[in-house]
Amino acid sequence: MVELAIFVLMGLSTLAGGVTVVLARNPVRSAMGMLASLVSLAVIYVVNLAHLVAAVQVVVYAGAVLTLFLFVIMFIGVDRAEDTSETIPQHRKLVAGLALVVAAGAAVLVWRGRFSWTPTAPESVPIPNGTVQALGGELFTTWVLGTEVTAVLLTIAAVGAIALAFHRRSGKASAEK
Amino acid sequence: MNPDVVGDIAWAGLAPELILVAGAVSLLLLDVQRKPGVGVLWGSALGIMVVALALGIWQWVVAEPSGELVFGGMLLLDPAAAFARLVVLVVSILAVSAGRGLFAHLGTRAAEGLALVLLASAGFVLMAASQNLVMMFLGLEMGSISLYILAGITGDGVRSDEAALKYLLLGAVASAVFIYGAALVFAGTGSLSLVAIGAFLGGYLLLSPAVVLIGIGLITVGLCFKVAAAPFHVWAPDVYQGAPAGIVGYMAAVAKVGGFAALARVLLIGFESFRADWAPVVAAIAALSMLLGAVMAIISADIRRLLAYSGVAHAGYILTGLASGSSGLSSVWFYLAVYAVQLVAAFSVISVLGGPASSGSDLAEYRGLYRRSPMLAVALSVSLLGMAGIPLTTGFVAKLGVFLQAWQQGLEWLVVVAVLASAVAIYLYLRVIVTIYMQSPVTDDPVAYDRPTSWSLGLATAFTLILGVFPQPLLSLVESAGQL
Amino acid sequence: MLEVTPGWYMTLAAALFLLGMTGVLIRRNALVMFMCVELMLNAVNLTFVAAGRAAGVLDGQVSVFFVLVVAAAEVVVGLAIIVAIFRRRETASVDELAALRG
Amino acid sequence: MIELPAEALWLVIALPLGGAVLLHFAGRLLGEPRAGYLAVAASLAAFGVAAVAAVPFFTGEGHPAQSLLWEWMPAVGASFEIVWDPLSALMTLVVTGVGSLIHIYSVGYMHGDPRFARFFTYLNLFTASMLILVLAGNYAMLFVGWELVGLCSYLLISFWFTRPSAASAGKKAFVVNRIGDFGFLIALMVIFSTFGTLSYAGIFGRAAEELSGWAPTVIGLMLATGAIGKSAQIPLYVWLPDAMEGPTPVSALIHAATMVTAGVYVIARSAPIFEVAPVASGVVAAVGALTALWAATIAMGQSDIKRVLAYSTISQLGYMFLAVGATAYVAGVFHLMTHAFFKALLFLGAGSVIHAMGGRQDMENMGGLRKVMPVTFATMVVGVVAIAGFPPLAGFWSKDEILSVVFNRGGWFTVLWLVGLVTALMTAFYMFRQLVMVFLGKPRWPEGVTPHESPRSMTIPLVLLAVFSVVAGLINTPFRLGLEHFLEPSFEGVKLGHPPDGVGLVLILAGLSVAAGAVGAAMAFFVYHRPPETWRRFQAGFGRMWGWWENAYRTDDLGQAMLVAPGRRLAERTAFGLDAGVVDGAVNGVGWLVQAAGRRIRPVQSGLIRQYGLWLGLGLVALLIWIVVRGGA
Amino acid sequence: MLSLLVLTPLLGAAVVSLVPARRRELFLPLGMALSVAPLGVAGAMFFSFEKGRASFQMVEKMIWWEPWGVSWHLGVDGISLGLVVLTTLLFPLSLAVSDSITDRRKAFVIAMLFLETGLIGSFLALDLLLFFVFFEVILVPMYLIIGIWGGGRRVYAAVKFFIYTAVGSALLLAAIIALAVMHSSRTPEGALSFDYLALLNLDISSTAQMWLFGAFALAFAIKVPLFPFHTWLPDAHVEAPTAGSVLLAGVLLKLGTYGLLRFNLALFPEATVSLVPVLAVLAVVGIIYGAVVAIAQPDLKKLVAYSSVSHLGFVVLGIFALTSAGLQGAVIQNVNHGLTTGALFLLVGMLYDRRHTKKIDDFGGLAARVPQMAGFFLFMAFASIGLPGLNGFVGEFLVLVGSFPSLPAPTVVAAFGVVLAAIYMLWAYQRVFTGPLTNPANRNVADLSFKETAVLAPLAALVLLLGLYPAILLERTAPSVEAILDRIEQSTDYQAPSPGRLADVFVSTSQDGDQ
Repeated sequence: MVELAIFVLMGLSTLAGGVTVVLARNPVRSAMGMLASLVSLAVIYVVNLAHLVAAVQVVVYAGAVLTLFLFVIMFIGVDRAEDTSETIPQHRKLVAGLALVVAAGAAVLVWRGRFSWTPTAPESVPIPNGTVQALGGELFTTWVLGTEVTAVLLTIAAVGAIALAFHRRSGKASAEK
Repeated sequence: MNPDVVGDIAWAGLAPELILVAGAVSLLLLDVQRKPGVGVLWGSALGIMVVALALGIWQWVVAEPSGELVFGGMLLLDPAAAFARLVVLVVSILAVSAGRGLFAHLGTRAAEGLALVLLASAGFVLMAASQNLVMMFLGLEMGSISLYILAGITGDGVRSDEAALKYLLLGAVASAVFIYGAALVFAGTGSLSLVAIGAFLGGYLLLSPAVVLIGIGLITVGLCFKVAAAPFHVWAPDVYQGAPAGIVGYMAAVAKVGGFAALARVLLIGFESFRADWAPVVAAIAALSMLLGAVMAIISADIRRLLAYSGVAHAGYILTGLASGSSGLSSVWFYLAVYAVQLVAAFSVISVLGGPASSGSDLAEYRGLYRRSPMLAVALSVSLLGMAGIPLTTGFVAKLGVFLQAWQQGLEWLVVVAVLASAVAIYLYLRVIVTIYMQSPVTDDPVAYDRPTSWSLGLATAFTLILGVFPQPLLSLVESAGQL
Repeated sequence: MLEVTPGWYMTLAAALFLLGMTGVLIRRNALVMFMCVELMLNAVNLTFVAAGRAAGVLDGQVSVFFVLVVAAAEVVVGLAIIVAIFRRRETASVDELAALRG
Repeated sequence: MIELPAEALWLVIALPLGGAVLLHFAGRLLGEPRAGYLAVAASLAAFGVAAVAAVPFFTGEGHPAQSLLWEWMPAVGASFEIVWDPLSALMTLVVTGVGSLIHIYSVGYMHGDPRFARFFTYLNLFTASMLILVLAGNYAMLFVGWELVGLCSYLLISFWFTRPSAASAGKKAFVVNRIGDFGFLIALMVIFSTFGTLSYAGIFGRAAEELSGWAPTVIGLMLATGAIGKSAQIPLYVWLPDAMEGPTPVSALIHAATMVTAGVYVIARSAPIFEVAPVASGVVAAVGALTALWAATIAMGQSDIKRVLAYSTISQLGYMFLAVGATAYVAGVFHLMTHAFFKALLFLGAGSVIHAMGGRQDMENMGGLRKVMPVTFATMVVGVVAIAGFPPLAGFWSKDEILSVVFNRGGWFTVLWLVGLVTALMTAFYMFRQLVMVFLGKPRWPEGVTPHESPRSMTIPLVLLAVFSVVAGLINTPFRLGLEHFLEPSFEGVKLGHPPDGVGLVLILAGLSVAAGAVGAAMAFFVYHRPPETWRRFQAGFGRMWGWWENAYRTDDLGQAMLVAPGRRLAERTAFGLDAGVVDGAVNGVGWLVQAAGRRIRPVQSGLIRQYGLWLGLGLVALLIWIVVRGGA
Repeated sequence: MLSLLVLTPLLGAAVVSLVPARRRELFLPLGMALSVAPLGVAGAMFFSFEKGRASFQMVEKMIWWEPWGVSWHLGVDGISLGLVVLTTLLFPLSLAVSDSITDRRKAFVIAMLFLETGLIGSFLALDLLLFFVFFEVILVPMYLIIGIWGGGRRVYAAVKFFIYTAVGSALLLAAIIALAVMHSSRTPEGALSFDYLALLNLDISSTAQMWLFGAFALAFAIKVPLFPFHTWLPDAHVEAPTAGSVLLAGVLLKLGTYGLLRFNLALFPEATVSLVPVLAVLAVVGIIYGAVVAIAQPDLKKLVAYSSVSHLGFVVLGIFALTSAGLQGAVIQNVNHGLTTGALFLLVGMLYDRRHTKKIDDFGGLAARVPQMAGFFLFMAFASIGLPGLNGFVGEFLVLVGSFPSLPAPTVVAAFGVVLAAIYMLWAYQRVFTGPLTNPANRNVADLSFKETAVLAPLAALVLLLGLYPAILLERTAPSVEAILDRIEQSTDYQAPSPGRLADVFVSTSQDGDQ
């Protein structure tokens, strides 16, 4: 009962946020929309017993990533309304058609109950509780390699950011050499 | 599986990649500590890769990859993975040794560039080795993101930026598609491990496999994007054209190796029991890629776009081998190996001619190349003839293997399409050869290139020709790599 | 009284994914496009969580971490590129980046 | 008396052939006149050998003999084998005999020509080829000779190749002959597929029983086609008049005495086949008669001394065809022989006249040559009388035999006989016309021409030939059929056509033909022994007809308009329209299509990221729909 | 021995590549010397060839690409013998007349030697894949020879040549693969095999035979070239340098007819028998069409090129006549055409070197200036017209007389080609060599040099020899040809008409006439 209410509310706000992201003519608005959907998703995670994930969602996404977005938006100063009129001929129509087809297809699948799957956990199986301890155990045993790789990934990101964003100066430097 | 203590993890199985990563990091540190000359960095990077290769060979020969699951079942170190590793490393070595000019051009960012190359190689090897969808995704991203950066790294030119952004944006979408597919499969089967998935799907009869099917579809699309198979290839020509010449060959080659290795794993281990469902799709993609690639390549005036489209066509040939199931795997490996080498060689020539950081190389610049530098002309034309599949080059052996497999698996129509497409494709390679040999050069000044480049080109050419006549060693190699 | 099955969540996720996809296709501001990609990834995460819950394993939730990190990494690099481009030519509209074609 | 085995007969061919080869390589060194002498020697030697080998047949104890030289194309039963029987012996003697004389004559005639040696090379080669033809024991080998003589005639007609007319005449001759050979080839195909061999020995014996249905007719007609080409019969005679572009000895040897009679020889040789192919024989006879008349009319209108002879040759060949067509093979061969003598004589005479007139051939500008060149005149008279068929000269006997045989066949052959008779009249007319115009009357020579008798080397052959023209007829008279007995072995099992029995009828027929000849001769004499105005009036009497005759019925223009021009147009259309346009166009069209397709697809690569995304999306959705629907979900 | 034969030119190429490129004057002599070696080997092979044996001789076999059962399998029989010798003969000659090649001689010589290896190899290969490898690899050097050292539109011609042939061979490859797979599915051990002898024992369903025959036939028809696939030929010939044309006409085209004979007939007897009409008609059309088009050509080289189309039509006709005589004719005509047309192209090339034009109208009356050249030209012209006593006749005659029993109507039409041949050849000769010498440019044309005579003389000698004593070749080819014919007769209900039975045809027609 409660879950249903939460699902409906949060689901709607998630989608609403998403729609804002897509349609808002001002990037900042989009960011805000995104914030909305992120947070609502976090709530949904909680409902699904993914506590840590929910937390991380709020901290990392809403905290770090989105801030980064906003920072860049401000930095390059496009925080003004852009015209969203389509310039590529027929583009919107095609996209809309595409979206409709997918939606319809999904609807049909859902309606015919095809969008479900076999391995539903029998009642006996305890619904996994995404506590820090549980997840940590997973992350550092089975998934240790993944964890390592994430480190590498972040390194790459950092290196990339440096390499790409510094190139003005160093580009000149190399030109002077 | 599921070791409780980090201690008893089989690190050895991953030695080459660890070397690469460690090497990359140490390169960066070295760069930060005391700025060494490009030569030092380049040389040490090369050294690192050679060591990695040595370890990889050691893996192959001594440790004999028996296909055990390691790292909590994340990786499946089987011959295929080991072979992919060898190919990736060889390609990287060839590319880097020919690409010194590029890193010299990068100046202070040489270290970053080299590090990224090392990391990308490691990433794609991981991708090829992993049998867990999420792990695969991580490897994929580790490689791809590095490539995105490399595409835009010179940053002196609108086109490279554009290339980088295109690659990144579309790549991100494709990755999202891929991982969404993984999520759906996970939903459908309750597992992320391909082996388990395969066992599950083999065991159960899903009454409503829609979720799994869509998952398969999404994963296939995601990977087809990475290997630039039609109709998911649109990014390739632009990126190949815009990215710095010195790195394009590497980008294209490793991405294809990793992508196809992953594709093979997913389809043949994970979804073997759904073969009836995906095989026709793959075959269709293959046919479309071969035809579209050939046709588009014919009309492109920029040699890089031309090679990009031909790459699309080659993706089609490889998919043909894939469509013919696990028996076709060895031919796929052979094809990948030889094509990767040809690709790198061709782009090395391009980067020598257009300058390592250049974006775009008009075919007109190649007029009379033979007169300006016979060595480059021969190297380029040999790899082109190889791609065209002229006998006595590895290209022909590769095509033959693929076709044989496909025909044996009852894909006659696909083979016919393939041979016709290759006949058409010959024309575009001839176009280049015509310009190289039969037109008078724009300038007569000879082309300068350093010794390593000539070594790498020489190696690649020899590889293409010698293995084209006596492919036996490589054939027996892929023979074992072909077993799942 | 109907009870919320994971299917519901997945449907929601699918909708979100589609939304994000559409956004990528119709917005020409690179930043917003990235946000849309983030939406898609969030849809993936939702799917993982719901599916993991249904399957009774933690893998789903674990995966979310990795997806998240990847997303972050992509964003960092992407934003770097966007900044670089913006420095060069005062725009974040991808439509103006069509020099490479044919 | 030496016995010469048939095995040695290859010498007959080898001698002139060797001469040719020797002259080809050493001709320049030998130079004039030694080259000529060598050629003459070779030819004479061949004659000698042949004569010796032929003796047994004269004495009557000779038997036909075969000798295999070497296997050529076993798969089609083609081999180089020589058959030596009276017929080939006779032909050999004629060829080598007349040939030698003409060789001798040429030594004088070709005096001073820069390519003197080359001429004799060809002449010897021709002799050899002709001998291959007549000695062949096998249709394949026969065809070799058949084509080689064609080659030589080509070479000799266009001997003075710097003259465009000569060059094209040579080509014309060869091509027209080829059309005949086309038929000949088909004949050989049918023969082979019927008998499984091409060797006379394997064919003639079995012809009677094994040939059935249409086969013999087809073979006969096709052989006849070949013969028509070679022997210049309607409609393929057009090449012969042009062939007069060649040096006169050539005209005498090839286009009068020997080569052109090859057709007759082949038909006579193939008698066993024609035996069972009456239709074919009938056609041959009809063609012969028609040609005889047709050519004779043209001959009357000619004023070029050599063209008259050319058409008369065609006409005489028509007689021979008439004969062999009427199965009077002996008569045919007989006329062939006599004709060889007197026609060679006439040509050589004409040649000597032309020589004297400094190369002029137009009879209008001659006349009164009797005094300046008596020998030539005398011999020419003999020749003319002979061909006009006055007894007791050669022409009379042979022609008369032909006519009487034809008459004896009765039925529609009577018509042919009538035609022959008329032709006889015309023959006499145009020959005497020529004689009178050239030798009698007042000189009408152009300025600066001082005729003179020709040198010894030219007159001696004339005299000898004249002698033959007188006596040759006597070997086969109704009173003593020597030739027929002589040739018997060659025509075993062949029912020969014969003159009517009963001396009375024979005499009547003879009388008729002689009378015809007399009338013709008289007309010619009375008209043309008068000043030119008289001729004009006379000719005007024939109205437009004469014009047709003068222009040889304008067949050349006709051929040009009907065949050559359209043919060339057709070829050009095919080459530049069909081939370059359609066939090749299709090929290039495919290539163009591929590129066009590429250009149509190109806009997809708009460079716009969002559009690329759209393509990805489309592909994705399409794929999903397919896989899901197919997956039955 | 055969491997040696195949590899000698390759070694030669290696030797040449060692010579520094600046020693330009060395290359042609060196190349000639090196290409004489294979000629010697071929000669040895020819005379050590055992007459009266149908099976392959001097066979050599080594595993090559083990997993697919591809083997280095060489052997020679009557069908390939003549062609191999012809190939080895033409190479030194065409190198001898390549003085006009001034640019990149080294590359030229190397390309030539590669070409030789490829050609010899494809005639000797007894493994279908090996054959295909050679067959395809030939394209590259030939393409370079045309494209680099050719005339004005050389690139167009070269590319057209390459693509056109490649398209054909693409399907050929598919068909070969199909055969190999068939072998693996039909044999117990299920191994792939491309071995010719092994594939001969395969029993293939008649429908499959149709498809495979089609694929093979297309590839070879393009190579021959058979109407309507011939249009690459004139372009290639006109643009190619003399050596290129000589080898193209002399040898490359023979690959087509050779392939038809060796593979189509032997491997797909049923299809052959049922498709005879198609190919016979195409061949005949080609004979007439080629001749007619040749008549109108203003370019001497093009004329000879089209004459090749016509002549090879005879070969194809002979092949599909499926009679002993026809097949023998085809085999020997292959060689003959190589000699005569090769020589004609040599002569045209010599003319071109002197006058730098191939337009017939630019010549005229040359015989007065260059009697020797005119003589050779006329000789060869008559040889190709099919004058008895010269080789051309032997082939044509065998083909015609041999084909008539099985294909009367087409053969009769084909025979008319003989007339047309006389027309275009003699007309060309007339316009080039006879008549008054009008064009002043022709005034000072030099006659054949000693070397040129030395190049032409052996060809002329062979033309004469084969014309008068073809047995030297026939007695070696006949058994193999018979073998193929037997094979067809055994595996189908076809019976080659034994001569002497044709009269029935006429009898029957006459009876039909009666009814």
